Amino acid sequence: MPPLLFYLFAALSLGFGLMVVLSRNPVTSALSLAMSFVGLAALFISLDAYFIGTIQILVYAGAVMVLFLFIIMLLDIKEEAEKRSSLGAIVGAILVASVLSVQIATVCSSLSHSKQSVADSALKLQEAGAEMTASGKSLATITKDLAAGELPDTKLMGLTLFSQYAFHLQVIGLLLLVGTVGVVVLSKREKEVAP
Amino acid sequence: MSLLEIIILLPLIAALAIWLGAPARTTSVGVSVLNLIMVLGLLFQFKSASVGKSGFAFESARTVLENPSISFGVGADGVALIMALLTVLVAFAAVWQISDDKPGIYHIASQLIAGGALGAFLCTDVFFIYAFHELALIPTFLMIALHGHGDAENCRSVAWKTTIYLGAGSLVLLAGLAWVVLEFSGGGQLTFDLNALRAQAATSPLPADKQAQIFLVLLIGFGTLVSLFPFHSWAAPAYATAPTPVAMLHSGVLKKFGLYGLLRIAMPLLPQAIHVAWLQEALLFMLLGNVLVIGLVTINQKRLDDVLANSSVMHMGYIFLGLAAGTEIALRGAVMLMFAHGISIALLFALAGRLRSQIGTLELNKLGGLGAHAPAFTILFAFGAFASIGLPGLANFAGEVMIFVGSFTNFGSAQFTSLQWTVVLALWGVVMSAVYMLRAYRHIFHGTASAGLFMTDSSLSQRFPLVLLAAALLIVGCCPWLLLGLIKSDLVAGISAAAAH
Amino acid sequence: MITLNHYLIVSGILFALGFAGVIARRNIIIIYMCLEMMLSAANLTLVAFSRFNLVDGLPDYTAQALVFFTITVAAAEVAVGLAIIVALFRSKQSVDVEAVTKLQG
Amino acid sequence: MPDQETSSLPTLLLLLPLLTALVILLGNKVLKGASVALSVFSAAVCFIISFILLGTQDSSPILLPFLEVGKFRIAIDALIDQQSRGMMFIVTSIGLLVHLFSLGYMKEDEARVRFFGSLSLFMFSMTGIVLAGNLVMMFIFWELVGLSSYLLIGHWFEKPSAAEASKKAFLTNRIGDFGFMIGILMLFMANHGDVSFLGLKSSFAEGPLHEIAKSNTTFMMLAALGIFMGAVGKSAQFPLHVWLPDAMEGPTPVSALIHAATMVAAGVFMLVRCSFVIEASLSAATIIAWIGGLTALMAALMATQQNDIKRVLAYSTLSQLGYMVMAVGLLAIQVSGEHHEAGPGHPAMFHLYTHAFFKAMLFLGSGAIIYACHHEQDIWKMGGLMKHMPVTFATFAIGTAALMGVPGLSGFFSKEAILGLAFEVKNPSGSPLFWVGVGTAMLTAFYMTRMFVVTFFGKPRTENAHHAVEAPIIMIFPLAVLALLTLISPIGPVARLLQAMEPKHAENHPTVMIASIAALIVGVGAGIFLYRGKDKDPLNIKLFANKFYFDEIYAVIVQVCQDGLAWFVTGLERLFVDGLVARLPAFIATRLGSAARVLTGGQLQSYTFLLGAGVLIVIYLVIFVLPHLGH
Repeated sequence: MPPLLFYLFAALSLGFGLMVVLSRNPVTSALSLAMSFVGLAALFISLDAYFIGTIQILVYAGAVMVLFLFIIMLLDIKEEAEKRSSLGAIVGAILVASVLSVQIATVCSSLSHSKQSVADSALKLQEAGAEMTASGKSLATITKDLAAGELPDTKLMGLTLFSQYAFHLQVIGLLLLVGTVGVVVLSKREKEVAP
Repeated sequence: MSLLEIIILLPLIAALAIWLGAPARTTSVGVSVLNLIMVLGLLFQFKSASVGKSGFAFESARTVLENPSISFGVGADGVALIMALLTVLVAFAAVWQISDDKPGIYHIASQLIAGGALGAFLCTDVFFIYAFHELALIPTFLMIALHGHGDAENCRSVAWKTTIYLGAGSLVLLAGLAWVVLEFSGGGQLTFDLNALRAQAATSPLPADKQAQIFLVLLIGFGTLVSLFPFHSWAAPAYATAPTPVAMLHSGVLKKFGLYGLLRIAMPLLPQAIHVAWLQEALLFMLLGNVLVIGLVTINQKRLDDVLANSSVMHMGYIFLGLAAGTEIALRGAVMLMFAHGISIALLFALAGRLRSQIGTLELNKLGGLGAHAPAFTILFAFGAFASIGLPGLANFAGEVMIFVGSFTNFGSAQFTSLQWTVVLALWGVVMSAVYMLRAYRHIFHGTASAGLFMTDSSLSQRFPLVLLAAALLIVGCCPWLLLGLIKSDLVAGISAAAAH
Repeated sequence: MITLNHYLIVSGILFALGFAGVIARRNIIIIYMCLEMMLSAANLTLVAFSRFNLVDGLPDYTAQALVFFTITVAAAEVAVGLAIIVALFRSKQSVDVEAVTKLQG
Repeated sequence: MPDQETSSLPTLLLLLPLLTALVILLGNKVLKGASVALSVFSAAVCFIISFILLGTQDSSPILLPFLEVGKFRIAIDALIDQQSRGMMFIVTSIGLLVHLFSLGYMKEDEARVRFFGSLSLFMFSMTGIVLAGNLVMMFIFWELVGLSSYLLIGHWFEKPSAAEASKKAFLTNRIGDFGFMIGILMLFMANHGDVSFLGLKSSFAEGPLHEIAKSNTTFMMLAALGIFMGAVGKSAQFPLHVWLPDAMEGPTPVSALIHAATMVAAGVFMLVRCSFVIEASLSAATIIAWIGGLTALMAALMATQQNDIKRVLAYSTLSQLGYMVMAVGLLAIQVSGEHHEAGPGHPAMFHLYTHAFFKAMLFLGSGAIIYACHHEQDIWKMGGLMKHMPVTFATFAIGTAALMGVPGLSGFFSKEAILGLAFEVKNPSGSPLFWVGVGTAMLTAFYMTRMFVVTFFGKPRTENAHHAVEAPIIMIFPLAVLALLTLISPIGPVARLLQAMEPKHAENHPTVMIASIAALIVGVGAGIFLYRGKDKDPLNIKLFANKFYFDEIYAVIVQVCQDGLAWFVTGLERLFVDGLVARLPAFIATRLGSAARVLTGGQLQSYTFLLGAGVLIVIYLVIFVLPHLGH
């Protein structure tokens, strides 16, 4: 990805992230968050994580944000519903955020391979495909794609999830089920009290 | 099991028994009577009892810990026996006058305080002295909070104030005691045994200035417990709020623990401290605060319980004066006054409690004319009031005059030192105490009673223990040599002798 | 050139932003959004490392699987959390965190 | 071991009234009327014992131990000498007569048992003062007479005025005792712990106190003034005189016994006992003489405008006490300033004795009048009582004459002795004090004439006075006895006792004689001239009638200095002591607490912030500090 695009999407992500924090209106915040996630998804894709980027948009920017907006509208939260934050909280927040950023930046810059660029660690698709074929662990569709010099991202993801992490995947499914049930229970109105 | 141990533990066992369901009044009064008899028996035996090298009679000890050496050691000398007598007398009167409609916790608390006080007075191990005193304090706090007079909010806040003050005082005291134990533990092992500590103090005394420093810490610690100015402001509200038996026991008995501790622990171990000029002057300054400032504060009070509570704080100044003088006469006078004040203030609090329960108010302006309705009550009150004024013939006078006389023993001199000036100022306090006591007496008993606000005498059996207290005041007041003969033990003499070196 | 460092710093800043929002904002829904933001920032770190730590010449899909799980869990969490917010709103008539001080020790 | 023979009588004398008082106190309900009889009986026995004592030798037995610590001891001991024997006789004889009189006077009082109990307590305490062989013992009984006086003044305590008066008396005495105690302590210190009168006396003659008296005059003066302050309180000298007129709220027999004849004279008695202390300091002696003179004159002036019969007598008592104190001071001036050898008697004691009899009689006579007039005390509501109460009239006349100093009566001799002393003293204070004495004598004649004329002559001015009848025999009898004693005091056995106290003067001063007789004539003449046949007071001097406004001034002083200060100090104590010792730490603790509240305030955001801060610190430590620790 050209640096320009990276900076564009990074700015998109961070700028709208800032909007989320600063906006007085919850709806603005929610929409800003969606935009921020779009930028983030672009960054994912720039890292060759097409599947993750896609579901980032599908799940987050699509489903979750809609849910947020829905709730905001359901509760009919007005802009002025929120009191101004106390000065202490704002100062504390800025302090923590800036110090954390500086710390993270310092730590990251001192990592051994943090100076690598994408080009420095280029994907070796053919070699990988050859090795997979040799070991016989992989599926034909994947090795065929690899041999063709394409990254079968979704297929590899599926392979990882359904072979290596199959059990975990089922647990996650169960979790979602429990979540669903929980939401239903929580949303159920308490016993009507006669007015 | 030695008799002293039984005397200490009996009230505690009684408290436990009442808690477990024994009939409260019977058990409590029975134990008090039993203790009274035993202490009186000890008093008569004391003259013939064999006194150990340390001045204690009836000694025994049970080792609890080897290193640091802690043992449950008991022993009594004259001073301890006088304090024990004070305790059992006041405890007897206090539990007797608890009326039947009060819950059992009144008896439990009273017995715990009595047992704790006895333990503190009769133990010869610093650890147990301290522990028993703390044991006695806890029910005091609880009773003020749970069953105090006035609204619950006030009780809570007063209880907290008392707890914090006394807790802080006890902490300072703990630090001071720890210092003492560290300084005086000989032979490479910590010991809490008072006799061992005293032996060590006698063989290798500390330099006078260091003694004074340790003494100051102990003074602040013990002083807070005795409401030494300026650490006194817990005392007046606490006594005014505490339920009657607790007020009697705490102001009469438990408060004396601080003074007793100074006499028992601080002064024998640090005999020269009080003669170090800066310490003596600091103490004189503080006790003048007790006498003069609190005296004036007392004059300003409008309710009987406040008057009594503040007067109790004020009179501590005189006992401290006896300690500050440090001479034999003054120290014995201090012991005498501790006893006398304990009896008189307990008597007054008991009467105030009865007044409150009968009439429902202690506002001096609303009372009046009781002298005509309740002559016996009046006479008893007069005993207490005139004793605390320091009328000759009642016990307080003997103590006070000994303290004053004992402060004027730089014989042949025609110059006043700070001690003598203090006495002159403190004597004005005697006038002030007459002012507030007579004012209260006049408001309560003279004049005519307002409609509905009068009372009648209680039955003979109800006032029996109070008569006992009044009789003790009179007997000791007329024949102070009876008590003085008891202090043949050399605690007091030893302090002044050691200081003379 | 865009290096790993760039991604990590973007992720860190996004995380810090989210954290600041959690501290500073009082509207519980926005706090929730900020939390999502922080999760996503963490995801970015994971994906970046997966891309720059090649396994046999391919991105590390274990990391990406973790991201997948995270997104799933986050989705479930959002659903439950929002349900809780709705329930809270019913009882407090407010989405202000000041109104919720039951955590008081 | 005390001598059995010499100590048994004083011990009995001391303990009998005490036992009586205790029995009455304890057996109040059981004994009832019998306790009254018991009290009178014990007074009679005391009188007999003191009569026997008159014939005994001087001795100083120890009666009971009191305090004993090491070398130091204070005992209840007695000093039997001429002074105490004479005083004892006065106390017990008047005491017995007052007991008898009270039988009649208090017959209808419901609380007469309490009254007689208190009287016995008084007899006990007064005996103690008289017998006392050392200062501490004297102080003990000094306070106890204060108590019995308190009880007796406040006998009718339902009356607010009586209650206030008793309180005032006790407190004023307490102020005096404050100084007394300081004086005792100073002597105690200077004399190596010996405060017995004999020990002090020898020490003043040649001993440590002799040295101090020469080397440290300030100390000696303060000690003497301290002792004197006790007398100022008890003998109601200026400026502590205010309690005595108010003490008239007590029953009249009490006024006669305690507030005229014995207790108030105890101050003078004590000063004479301690005369060696006063003699050691000329300045103290001068102050004492002047205070006595001032009191005598001022009280006489106040007496001229009083309308209450008892108050006139009370101010007269004040005035006569002032006379005695003046005599004490003058004699001390003479002894110390002019190195004059003190004679065997003492004019102050002599006047005390004579005064005791006639003043007690006057008070009892006024009691009889008040009784007859149904508790009316205003002389302007009496009048013409001569016809109705002849015996009272006669005895009252004798008493009045004695008080005025009519030649031939006891008062004349004792007053002469004092005036003669003042005349002899060459100190610059002597002459003015002599004229003060003469002026007082004139005023005395004047106000006594005024009272006598208004009460007994003229026409009855009210119904009560009209129907007045002579008091019963039980009350008349003591009056008659006292009148007899006053009359015969120049002759007979009583005279021997009294004359023993009369100072022997080398010469009689004609000036003194002339001055005192002139004062008498002027006073009586003016009294008769002004008051004969009057129904209203022709004079109206507000200043005197209102007692120089002392009560008002003192009320303000008490209010400002005591109550105001008390209020102020209470405020300060609340503010500063409570504030600094309790509130300030409490405030800091509260602040710290509320700071710590953030930790557990339930605020989600503060938790988050702390979480963040914690994370930052952990990161800092782990990443930035830990790796560098090793180096």
